[in-house]
Amino acid sequence: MVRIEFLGPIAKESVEMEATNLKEVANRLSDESEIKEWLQICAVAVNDTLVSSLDTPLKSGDRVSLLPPVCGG
Amino acid sequence: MVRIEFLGPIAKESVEMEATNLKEVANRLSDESEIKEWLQICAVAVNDTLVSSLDTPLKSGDRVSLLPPVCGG
Amino acid sequence: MLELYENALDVPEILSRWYRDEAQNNYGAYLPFVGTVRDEGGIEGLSFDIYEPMLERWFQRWQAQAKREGAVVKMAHSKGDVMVHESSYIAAVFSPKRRVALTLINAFVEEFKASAPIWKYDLKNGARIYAKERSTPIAGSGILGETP
Amino acid sequence: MLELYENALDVPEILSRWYRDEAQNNYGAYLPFVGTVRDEGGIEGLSFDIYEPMLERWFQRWQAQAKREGAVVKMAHSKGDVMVHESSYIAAVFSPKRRVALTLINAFVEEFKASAPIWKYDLKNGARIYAKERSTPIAGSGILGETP
Repeated sequence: MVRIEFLGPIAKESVEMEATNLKEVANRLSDESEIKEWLQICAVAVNDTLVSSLDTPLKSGDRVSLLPPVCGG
Repeated sequence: MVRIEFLGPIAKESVEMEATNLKEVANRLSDESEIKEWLQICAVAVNDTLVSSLDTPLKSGDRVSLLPPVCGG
Repeated sequence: MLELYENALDVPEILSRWYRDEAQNNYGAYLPFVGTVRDEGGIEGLSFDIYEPMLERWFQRWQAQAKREGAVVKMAHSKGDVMVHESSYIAAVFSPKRRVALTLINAFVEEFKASAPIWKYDLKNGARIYAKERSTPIAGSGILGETP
Repeated sequence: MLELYENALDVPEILSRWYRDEAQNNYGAYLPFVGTVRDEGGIEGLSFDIYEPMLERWFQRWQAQAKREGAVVKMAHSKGDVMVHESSYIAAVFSPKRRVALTLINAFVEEFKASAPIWKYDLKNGARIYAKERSTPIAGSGILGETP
Protein backbone atom coordinates (compact mmCIF):
# COMPACT_ATOMS: atom_id res chain seq x y z
CA MET A 1 0.00 0.00 0.00
CA VAL A 2 1.13 3.57 -0.73
CA ARG A 3 -0.33 6.61 0.95
CA ILE A 4 -1.44 9.64 -1.07
CA GLU A 5 -1.41 13.00 0.74
CA PHE A 6 -3.09 16.16 -0.51
CA LEU A 7 -1.28 19.25 0.75
CA GLY A 8 -2.29 22.85 1.33
CA PRO A 9 -5.62 23.91 -0.14
CA ILE A 10 -6.72 20.53 -1.53
CA ALA A 11 -9.72 19.65 0.63
CA LYS A 12 -9.23 15.91 0.63
CA GLU A 13 -8.19 13.37 3.22
CA SER A 14 -5.23 11.10 2.56
CA VAL A 15 -5.99 7.82 0.80
CA GLU A 16 -4.19 4.50 0.60
CA MET A 17 -3.98 2.35 -2.49
CA GLU A 18 -1.98 -0.42 -4.13
CA ALA A 19 0.40 0.94 -6.75
CA THR A 20 3.83 0.00 -8.13
CA ASN A 21 4.50 3.27 -9.92
CA LEU A 22 3.17 6.81 -10.19
CA LYS A 23 1.25 6.12 -13.39
CA GLU A 24 -1.05 3.78 -11.51
CA VAL A 25 -1.63 6.50 -8.92
CA ALA A 26 -2.43 8.98 -11.69
CA ASN A 27 -4.93 6.59 -13.27
CA ARG A 28 -6.73 6.01 -10.01
CA LEU A 29 -6.86 9.69 -9.06
CA SER A 30 -8.10 10.77 -12.48
CA ASP A 31 -11.34 8.92 -11.75
CA GLU A 32 -12.09 11.19 -8.81
CA SER A 33 -13.84 14.31 -10.01
CA GLU A 34 -13.06 16.36 -6.92
CA ILE A 35 -9.32 15.95 -7.45
CA LYS A 36 -9.07 15.93 -11.22
CA GLU A 37 -8.50 19.66 -11.69
CA TRP A 38 -5.66 19.59 -9.15
CA LEU A 39 -3.73 16.92 -11.06
CA GLN A 40 -2.92 19.36 -13.88
CA ILE A 41 -1.26 21.90 -11.58
CA CYS A 42 0.25 19.90 -8.72
CA ALA A 43 3.86 18.89 -8.23
CA VAL A 44 4.47 15.41 -6.86
CA ALA A 45 6.82 14.25 -4.14
CA VAL A 46 7.62 10.68 -3.14
CA ASN A 47 8.76 10.50 0.48
CA ASP A 48 9.23 14.29 0.44
CA THR A 49 11.43 14.34 -2.67
CA LEU A 50 10.04 15.96 -5.83
CA VAL A 51 9.78 13.61 -8.80
CA SER A 52 9.34 14.41 -12.48
CA SER A 53 8.28 11.16 -14.13
CA LEU A 54 5.20 8.93 -14.05
CA ASP A 55 7.55 5.98 -14.30
CA THR A 56 8.79 6.61 -10.78
CA PRO A 57 8.52 3.23 -9.03
CA LEU A 58 6.66 2.92 -5.73
CA LYS A 59 6.97 0.35 -2.99
CA SER A 60 4.77 -0.43 -0.04
CA GLY A 61 4.96 2.24 2.62
CA ASP A 62 5.85 5.07 0.22
CA ARG A 63 4.18 8.43 0.69
CA VAL A 64 3.08 10.34 -2.41
CA SER A 65 2.36 14.05 -1.82
CA LEU A 66 0.51 16.40 -4.15
CA LEU A 67 1.76 19.99 -3.88
CA PRO A 68 -0.50 22.66 -5.37
CA PRO A 69 0.91 25.99 -6.65
CA VAL A 70 2.82 27.74 -3.87
CA CYS A 71 3.07 31.29 -2.62
CA GLY A 72 5.20 31.83 0.45
CA GLY A 73 6.33 35.18 1.77
CA MET B 1 38.54 85.17 -4.88
CA VAL B 2 37.58 81.53 -5.02
CA ARG B 3 38.25 79.07 -2.22
CA ILE B 4 39.84 75.67 -2.88
CA GLU B 5 39.05 72.89 -0.38
CA PHE B 6 40.90 69.58 -0.12
CA LEU B 7 38.64 66.84 1.22
CA GLY B 8 39.24 63.56 2.99
CA PRO B 9 42.81 62.32 3.06
CA ILE B 10 44.46 65.26 1.28
CA ALA B 11 46.60 66.81 4.00
CA LYS B 12 46.30 70.40 2.89
CA GLU B 13 44.59 73.48 4.23
CA SER B 14 42.12 75.37 2.06
CA VAL B 15 43.57 78.10 -0.13
CA GLU B 16 42.08 81.18 -1.79
CA MET B 17 43.02 82.44 -5.23
CA GLU B 18 41.83 84.61 -8.10
CA ALA B 19 40.38 82.50 -10.91
CA THR B 20 37.65 82.88 -13.54
CA ASN B 21 37.49 79.23 -14.54
CA LEU B 22 38.66 75.80 -13.42
CA LYS B 23 41.55 75.73 -15.87
CA GLU B 24 43.19 78.58 -14.01
CA VAL B 25 42.78 76.66 -10.76
CA ALA B 26 44.33 73.58 -12.34
CA ASN B 27 47.32 75.58 -13.57
CA ARG B 28 47.94 77.07 -10.15
CA LEU B 29 47.60 73.78 -8.30
CA SER B 30 49.86 71.89 -10.72
CA ASP B 31 52.75 74.02 -9.45
CA GLU B 32 52.36 72.62 -5.95
CA SER B 33 54.29 69.39 -5.63
CA GLU B 34 52.41 68.17 -2.56
CA ILE B 35 49.09 68.27 -4.40
CA LYS B 36 50.11 67.28 -7.92
CA GLU B 37 49.55 63.53 -7.56
CA TRP B 38 46.03 64.14 -6.23
CA LEU B 39 44.99 66.14 -9.30
CA GLN B 40 45.04 63.01 -11.49
CA ILE B 41 42.60 61.10 -9.29
CA CYS B 42 40.32 63.71 -7.71
CA ALA B 43 36.81 64.63 -8.74
CA VAL B 44 35.93 68.32 -8.61
CA ALA B 45 32.86 70.03 -7.23
CA VAL B 46 31.95 73.69 -7.50
CA ASN B 47 29.69 74.77 -4.67
CA ASP B 48 29.07 71.08 -3.87
CA THR B 49 28.03 70.11 -7.40
CA LEU B 50 30.32 67.81 -9.38
CA VAL B 51 31.67 69.32 -12.60
CA SER B 52 33.26 67.61 -15.57
CA SER B 53 34.95 70.36 -17.57
CA LEU B 54 37.94 72.66 -17.05
CA ASP B 55 35.94 75.35 -18.84
CA THR B 56 33.57 75.59 -15.87
CA PRO B 57 33.40 79.33 -15.07
CA LEU B 58 34.06 80.56 -11.55
CA LYS B 59 32.97 83.74 -9.83
CA SER B 60 34.09 85.37 -6.62
CA GLY B 61 32.90 83.45 -3.58
CA ASP B 62 32.72 80.08 -5.33
CA ARG B 63 34.00 77.04 -3.46
CA VAL B 64 35.98 74.43 -5.42
CA SER B 65 36.31 71.05 -3.70
CA LEU B 66 38.72 68.25 -4.57
CA LEU B 67 37.28 64.77 -3.81
CA PRO B 68 39.79 61.92 -3.71
CA PRO B 69 38.74 58.32 -4.49
CA VAL B 70 35.93 57.26 -2.14
CA CYS B 71 35.13 54.16 -0.16
CA GLY B 72 32.07 54.32 2.06
CA GLY B 73 30.42 51.41 3.74
CA MET C 1 18.51 28.26 10.65
CA LEU C 2 14.82 27.95 9.83
CA GLU C 3 12.33 29.34 12.32
CA LEU C 4 8.57 28.83 12.03
CA TYR C 5 6.14 30.79 14.16
CA GLU C 6 2.42 30.74 14.79
CA ASN C 7 1.06 34.04 13.45
CA ALA C 8 3.02 37.28 12.92
CA LEU C 9 6.79 37.56 13.31
CA ASP C 10 8.42 39.76 15.93
CA VAL C 11 10.63 41.46 13.36
CA PRO C 12 12.75 43.63 15.70
CA GLU C 13 13.47 40.64 17.93
CA ILE C 14 14.48 38.38 15.04
CA LEU C 15 16.57 40.94 13.14
CA SER C 16 18.39 41.93 16.33
CA ARG C 17 19.00 38.40 17.55
CA TRP C 18 20.36 37.22 14.20
CA TYR C 19 22.64 40.26 14.06
CA ARG C 20 23.99 39.62 17.56
CA ASP C 21 24.37 35.87 16.95
CA GLU C 22 26.66 36.51 13.97
CA ALA C 23 28.38 39.66 15.23
CA GLN C 24 31.70 37.97 16.03
CA ASN C 25 31.80 35.74 12.94
CA ASN C 26 33.51 38.24 10.65
CA TYR C 27 30.73 38.70 8.10
CA GLY C 28 31.00 42.07 6.37
CA ALA C 29 27.43 42.06 5.06
CA TYR C 30 24.08 41.27 6.69
CA LEU C 31 21.13 41.52 4.33
CA PRO C 32 17.68 40.61 5.66
CA PHE C 33 14.52 40.74 3.55
CA VAL C 34 11.31 41.33 5.51
CA GLY C 35 7.91 40.59 3.97
CA THR C 36 4.87 42.37 5.40
CA VAL C 37 1.17 41.82 4.63
CA ARG C 38 -0.15 44.67 2.51
CA ASP C 39 -3.59 46.17 2.90
CA GLU C 40 -4.97 45.48 -0.58
CA GLY C 41 -7.95 43.84 -2.18
CA GLY C 42 -10.04 44.29 0.96
CA ILE C 43 -8.29 41.52 2.88
CA GLU C 44 -8.09 41.42 6.67
CA GLY C 45 -4.90 39.41 6.47
CA LEU C 46 -3.23 36.36 4.99
CA SER C 47 -2.97 32.81 6.26
CA PHE C 48 -0.27 30.24 5.54
CA ASP C 49 -0.03 26.47 5.41
CA ILE C 50 3.48 25.02 5.43
CA TYR C 51 4.54 21.50 4.62
CA GLU C 52 7.37 21.50 7.09
CA PRO C 53 9.36 18.38 6.12
CA MET C 54 9.88 19.64 2.57
CA LEU C 55 10.44 23.23 3.63
CA GLU C 56 13.20 21.97 5.92
CA ARG C 57 14.81 20.12 3.01
CA TRP C 58 14.38 23.08 0.71
CA PHE C 59 16.10 25.28 3.24
CA GLN C 60 18.93 22.84 3.89
CA ARG C 61 19.80 22.89 0.20
CA TRP C 62 20.10 26.68 0.42
CA GLN C 63 22.20 26.46 3.55
CA ALA C 64 24.59 24.15 1.71
CA GLN C 65 24.77 26.47 -1.29
CA ALA C 66 25.37 29.50 0.94
CA LYS C 67 28.11 27.64 2.78
CA ARG C 68 29.92 26.96 -0.50
CA GLU C 69 30.02 30.73 -1.00
CA GLY C 70 31.24 31.35 2.55
CA ALA C 71 27.83 32.69 3.54
CA VAL C 72 24.99 31.83 5.91
CA VAL C 73 21.23 32.01 5.21
CA LYS C 74 18.52 32.30 7.83
CA MET C 75 14.77 32.28 7.45
CA ALA C 76 11.70 32.85 9.57
CA HIS C 77 8.11 32.31 8.40
CA SER C 78 4.63 32.45 9.87
CA LYS C 79 2.09 29.64 10.04
CA GLY C 80 -1.60 30.46 10.30
CA ASP C 81 -3.05 33.96 10.26
CA VAL C 82 -1.05 37.16 9.81
CA MET C 83 -3.02 40.36 9.72
CA VAL C 84 -2.55 43.41 7.48
CA HIS C 85 0.65 45.40 8.33
CA GLU C 86 2.08 42.45 10.23
CA SER C 87 5.09 40.52 8.88
CA SER C 88 5.12 36.87 7.83
CA TYR C 89 8.56 36.32 6.31
CA ILE C 90 12.21 37.13 6.90
CA ALA C 91 15.07 35.76 4.83
CA ALA C 92 18.61 36.88 5.58
CA VAL C 93 22.12 36.39 4.26
CA PHE C 94 25.38 36.93 6.10
CA SER C 95 28.48 36.92 3.92
CA PRO C 96 32.07 38.15 4.06
CA LYS C 97 31.58 40.54 1.13
CA ARG C 98 28.62 42.54 -0.10
CA ARG C 99 28.45 41.12 -3.64
CA VAL C 100 27.71 37.56 -2.47
CA ALA C 101 25.02 38.79 -0.07
CA LEU C 102 23.27 40.89 -2.72
CA THR C 103 23.29 38.11 -5.30
CA LEU C 104 22.28 35.43 -2.83
CA ILE C 105 19.35 37.25 -1.21
CA ASN C 106 17.95 37.96 -4.66
CA ALA C 107 18.18 34.33 -5.76
CA PHE C 108 16.91 33.04 -2.43
CA VAL C 109 13.83 35.26 -2.33
CA GLU C 110 12.91 34.52 -5.93
CA GLU C 111 13.34 30.77 -5.64
CA PHE C 112 11.49 30.84 -2.35
CA LYS C 113 8.48 32.37 -4.12
CA ALA C 114 8.63 29.80 -6.88
CA SER C 115 9.19 26.60 -4.98
CA ALA C 116 8.99 26.68 -1.17
CA PRO C 117 6.10 24.41 -0.06
CA ILE C 118 3.95 27.13 1.47
CA TRP C 119 0.34 27.96 0.57
CA LYS C 120 -1.23 31.37 0.99
CA TYR C 121 -4.84 32.24 1.71
CA ASP C 122 -6.64 35.58 1.78
CA LEU C 123 -8.60 36.29 4.94
CA LYS C 124 -11.66 38.14 3.71
CA ASN C 125 -15.13 38.52 5.15
CA GLY C 126 -14.43 35.77 7.65
CA ALA C 127 -13.40 33.27 4.95
CA ARG C 128 -9.99 31.73 4.19
CA ILE C 129 -9.58 31.68 0.42
CA TYR C 130 -6.66 30.00 -1.39
CA ALA C 131 -4.72 32.67 -3.33
CA LYS C 132 -4.63 30.47 -6.40
CA GLU C 133 -4.18 33.20 -8.99
CA ARG C 134 -1.10 34.56 -7.16
CA SER C 135 0.45 31.14 -6.66
CA THR C 136 3.12 29.46 -8.80
CA PRO C 137 3.12 25.79 -9.83
CA ILE C 138 6.36 24.18 -8.67
CA ALA C 139 8.62 23.28 -11.62
CA GLY C 140 7.54 19.92 -13.02
CA SER C 141 3.92 20.24 -11.90
CA GLY C 142 1.16 18.48 -13.79
CA ILE C 143 2.66 15.03 -14.36
CA LEU C 144 -0.33 13.33 -12.75
CA GLY C 145 -2.59 15.00 -15.29
CA GLU C 146 -0.69 13.57 -18.27
CA THR C 147 -2.63 10.32 -18.58
CA PRO C 148 -6.04 10.22 -20.24
CA MET D 1 16.31 59.83 5.98
CA LEU D 2 20.06 60.08 6.36
CA GLU D 3 21.53 59.50 9.81
CA LEU D 4 25.19 60.08 10.65
CA TYR D 5 26.67 58.85 13.91
CA GLU D 6 29.98 59.23 15.68
CA ASN D 7 31.57 55.75 15.79
CA ALA D 8 29.74 52.41 15.50
CA LEU D 9 26.05 52.07 14.67
CA ASP D 10 23.53 50.57 17.09
CA VAL D 11 22.23 48.16 14.45
CA PRO D 12 19.36 46.57 16.45
CA GLU D 13 18.06 50.00 17.44
CA ILE D 14 18.19 51.39 13.90
CA LEU D 15 16.73 48.33 12.15
CA SER D 16 13.92 48.11 14.70
CA ARG D 17 13.08 51.81 14.68
CA TRP D 18 12.97 52.01 10.88
CA TYR D 19 10.74 48.95 10.79
CA ARG D 20 8.33 50.41 13.33
CA ASP D 21 8.35 53.85 11.70
CA GLU D 22 7.15 52.36 8.40
CA ALA D 23 4.98 49.56 9.78
CA GLN D 24 1.66 51.25 8.96
CA ASN D 25 2.70 52.59 5.55
CA ASN D 26 1.73 49.51 3.56
CA TYR D 27 5.17 48.52 2.30
CA GLY D 28 5.33 44.81 1.54
CA ALA D 29 9.13 44.65 1.52
CA TYR D 30 11.80 45.98 3.90
CA LEU D 31 15.34 45.27 2.81
CA PRO D 32 18.19 46.63 4.93
CA PHE D 33 21.86 46.12 4.11
CA VAL D 34 24.20 46.20 7.11
CA GLY D 35 27.96 46.67 6.64
CA THR D 36 30.27 45.46 9.40
CA VAL D 37 34.02 45.96 9.78
CA ARG D 38 35.85 42.70 9.07
CA ASP D 39 38.90 41.53 10.94
CA GLU D 40 41.37 41.36 8.06
CA GLY D 41 44.81 42.63 7.18
CA GLY D 42 45.70 43.13 10.81
CA ILE D 43 43.53 46.22 11.25
CA GLU D 44 42.09 47.28 14.60
CA GLY D 45 39.25 49.03 12.84
CA LEU D 46 38.30 51.52 10.14
CA SER D 47 37.79 55.25 10.29
CA PHE D 48 35.61 57.43 8.06
CA ASP D 49 35.58 61.03 6.90
CA ILE D 50 32.34 62.25 5.37
CA TYR D 51 31.77 65.40 3.35
CA GLU D 52 28.29 65.91 4.65
CA PRO D 53 26.87 68.58 2.31
CA MET D 54 27.51 66.43 -0.76
CA LEU D 55 26.46 63.19 0.95
CA GLU D 56 23.17 64.89 1.79
CA ARG D 57 22.69 65.85 -1.87
CA TRP D 58 23.73 62.40 -3.04
CA PHE D 59 21.18 60.85 -0.74
CA GLN D 60 18.41 63.26 -1.73
CA ARG D 61 18.80 62.20 -5.36
CA TRP D 62 18.28 58.58 -4.27
CA GLN D 63 15.28 59.52 -2.19
CA ALA D 64 13.75 61.17 -5.23
CA GLN D 65 14.45 58.14 -7.42
CA ALA D 66 13.01 55.77 -4.82
CA LYS D 67 9.91 57.92 -4.54
CA ARG D 68 9.32 57.64 -8.29
CA GLU D 69 9.22 53.87 -7.78
CA GLY D 70 6.87 54.13 -4.81
CA ALA D 71 9.70 53.27 -2.44
CA VAL D 72 11.63 54.84 0.42
CA VAL D 73 15.37 54.65 1.09
CA LYS D 74 17.05 55.18 4.45
CA MET D 75 20.70 55.28 5.34
CA ALA D 76 22.88 55.42 8.43
CA HIS D 77 26.67 55.80 8.42
CA SER D 78 29.44 56.19 10.94
CA LYS D 79 31.92 59.07 11.21
CA GLY D 80 35.28 58.52 12.89
CA ASP D 81 36.50 55.21 14.24
CA VAL D 82 34.61 51.91 14.01
CA MET D 83 36.36 48.86 15.41
CA VAL D 84 36.52 45.33 14.03
CA HIS D 85 33.13 43.51 14.25
CA GLU D 86 31.28 46.78 14.74
CA SER D 87 28.99 48.14 12.00
CA SER D 88 29.48 51.38 10.08
CA TYR D 89 26.75 51.37 7.43
CA ILE D 90 23.08 50.57 6.97
CA ALA D 91 21.14 51.22 3.77
CA ALA D 92 17.51 50.17 3.56
CA VAL D 93 14.67 50.15 1.06
CA PHE D 94 10.95 49.95 1.80
CA SER D 95 8.76 49.24 -1.21
CA PRO D 96 5.28 47.93 -1.94
CA LYS D 97 6.59 44.88 -3.84
CA ARG D 98 9.70 42.77 -3.44
CA ARG D 99 11.10 43.24 -6.95
CA VAL D 100 11.59 47.00 -6.57
CA ALA D 101 13.26 46.55 -3.18
CA LEU D 102 15.69 43.92 -4.45
CA THR D 103 16.65 45.93 -7.51
CA LEU D 104 16.92 49.23 -5.65
CA ILE D 105 19.07 48.01 -2.74
CA ASN D 106 21.48 46.49 -5.21
CA ALA D 107 21.80 49.69 -7.24
CA PHE D 108 21.94 51.86 -4.12
CA VAL D 109 24.71 49.89 -2.43
CA GLU D 110 26.81 49.71 -5.58
CA GLU D 111 26.48 53.37 -6.44
CA PHE D 112 27.14 54.26 -2.82
CA LYS D 113 30.48 52.46 -3.02
CA ALA D 114 31.38 54.21 -6.26
CA SER D 115 30.36 57.77 -5.55
CA ALA D 116 29.27 58.70 -2.02
CA PRO D 117 31.73 61.29 -0.65
CA ILE D 118 33.13 59.17 2.16
CA TRP D 119 36.78 58.32 2.77
CA LYS D 120 37.97 55.22 4.55
CA TYR D 121 41.10 54.72 6.63
CA ASP D 122 42.61 51.60 8.16
CA LEU D 123 43.39 51.82 11.87
CA LYS D 124 46.56 49.86 12.23
CA ASN D 125 49.37 50.01 14.78
CA GLY D 126 47.99 53.28 16.11
CA ALA D 127 48.04 54.95 12.69
CA ARG D 128 45.14 56.10 10.47
CA ILE D 129 46.02 55.14 6.89
CA TYR D 130 43.94 56.17 3.84
CA ALA D 131 42.64 52.99 2.15
CA LYS D 132 43.68 54.31 -1.25
CA GLU D 133 43.99 50.98 -3.04
CA ARG D 134 40.42 50.00 -2.05
CA SER D 135 38.94 53.37 -3.01
CA THR D 136 37.21 54.31 -6.26
CA PRO D 137 37.72 57.59 -8.14
CA ILE D 138 34.36 59.29 -8.59
CA ALA D 139 33.25 59.29 -12.26
CA GLY D 140 34.88 62.21 -14.05
CA SER D 141 37.89 62.38 -11.74
CA GLY D 142 41.21 63.72 -12.99
CA ILE D 143 40.15 66.82 -14.91
CA LEU D 144 42.50 69.01 -12.89
CA GLY D 145 45.39 66.84 -14.02
CA GLU D 146 44.65 67.36 -17.72
CA THR D 147 46.73 70.51 -18.19
CA PRO D 148 50.47 70.30 -18.58
